[in-house]
Amino acid sequence: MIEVTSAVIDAEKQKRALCNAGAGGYCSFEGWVRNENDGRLVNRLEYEAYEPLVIAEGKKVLAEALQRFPYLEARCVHRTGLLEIGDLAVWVGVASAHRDEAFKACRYIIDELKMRLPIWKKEHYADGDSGWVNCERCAAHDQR
Amino acid sequence: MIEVTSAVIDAEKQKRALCNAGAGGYCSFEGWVRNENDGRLVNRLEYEAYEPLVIAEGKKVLAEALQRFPYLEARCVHRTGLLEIGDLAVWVGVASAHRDEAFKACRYIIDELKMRLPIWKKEHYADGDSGWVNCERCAAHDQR
Amino acid sequence: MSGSEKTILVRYFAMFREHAGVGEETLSLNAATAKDVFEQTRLRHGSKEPNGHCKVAINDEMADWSSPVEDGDTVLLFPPVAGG
Amino acid sequence: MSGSEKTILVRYFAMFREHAGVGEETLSLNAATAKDVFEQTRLRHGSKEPNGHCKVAINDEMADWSSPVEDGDTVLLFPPVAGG
Repeated sequence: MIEVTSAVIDAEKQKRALCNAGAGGYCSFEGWVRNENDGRLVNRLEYEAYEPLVIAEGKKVLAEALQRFPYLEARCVHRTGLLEIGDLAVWVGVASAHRDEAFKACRYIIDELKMRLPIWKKEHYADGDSGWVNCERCAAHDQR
Repeated sequence: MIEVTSAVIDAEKQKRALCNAGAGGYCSFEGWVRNENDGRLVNRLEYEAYEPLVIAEGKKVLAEALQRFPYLEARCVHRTGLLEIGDLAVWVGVASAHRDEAFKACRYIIDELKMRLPIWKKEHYADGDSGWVNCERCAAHDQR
Repeated sequence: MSGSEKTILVRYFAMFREHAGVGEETLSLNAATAKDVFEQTRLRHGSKEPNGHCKVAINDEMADWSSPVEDGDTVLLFPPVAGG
Repeated sequence: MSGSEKTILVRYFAMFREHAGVGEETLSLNAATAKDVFEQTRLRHGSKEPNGHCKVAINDEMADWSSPVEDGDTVLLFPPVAGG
């Protein structure tokens, strides 16, 4: 399940949706808006997403992770719009029988989502400037 | 910060205690009581801990993780007593500037905690039997 | 490159939208592939972004730069992504 | 092994406590190391657990099986752990 929303992400509610009596391990990742990037002070971030392809590509990523690291449940939510320092921008949760698959699937999902989903981030700096962030990992991805 | 408690672990409250304006990545692990182990149906689990040494050894583990994978904040809570299927037995949370350290530190912490902390788990099976669980990883650990 | 003019709806996202000054526009282009569309819009808007880290979709399907475009297609131009 | 009798408070945890039938007991032992204490309590309670995956602490400090024990020490015997 992958979702795009402009509302605050309720991480606890998302986690409850992963409940599974066979699950012994749960791993989650959250991307938080931080106050600094590449040495520049950041005041807030603006996220733009193209939802139809975020959903389509996100489903592929979840399916790939399931094949590599068989998990029981996984979900992902990405927020859009204007976010402040400390806000939750992306949430990924994975529940599995044992912890190894939970960690590995969660890591795979967030790594791929960041490289493949049509989502863009504009940083608004403390000095009044702003700029779109280019994906640090795209070059590495292209070379695979 | 490491804590042992017989009360329900409030994961959201624990997470809030990790807030840090410089944190861009947060990884957490939760150990849930599952309904099966080694092919036997489990009804509930009983955890026993020797708190003074759980705290002392847990602090060492957090310090080791910090040296290997510099993070900003980390916490761990382990529950004791009788737990039902789906209950949260152990919680680990790590916040760091980037996601790589958050994932690696979180994994290091839970792996070491499971091998080194004086905590024992008694399984109560559906057939009325019960038994103490031996650490699956101890053999590997001894050989390091 | 095909010699015939095609009517293409081009949609711009993020940085590309700001460069173009519009979110989408319908263009008559002499274009055979997604790459042709990208380069002609780049000329049109004076953008210098190479296509290396950019992505393209045709009619809501992720595509390659070499994918053919047809009359009536919608081409989505994605600048480098940065989710999370 | 030292030849003198020592008074040792032995504490048992989890499976060991169930085998011993008590959580702790004060014993007069002819023991030089933590290993000696472990083996003598094992004999005493008819337990067959080898010390391989077990751990020991002396006076609330994690110790080795070869660590010396002194008169008045508290020795904590930990069966294989299984946290999480």
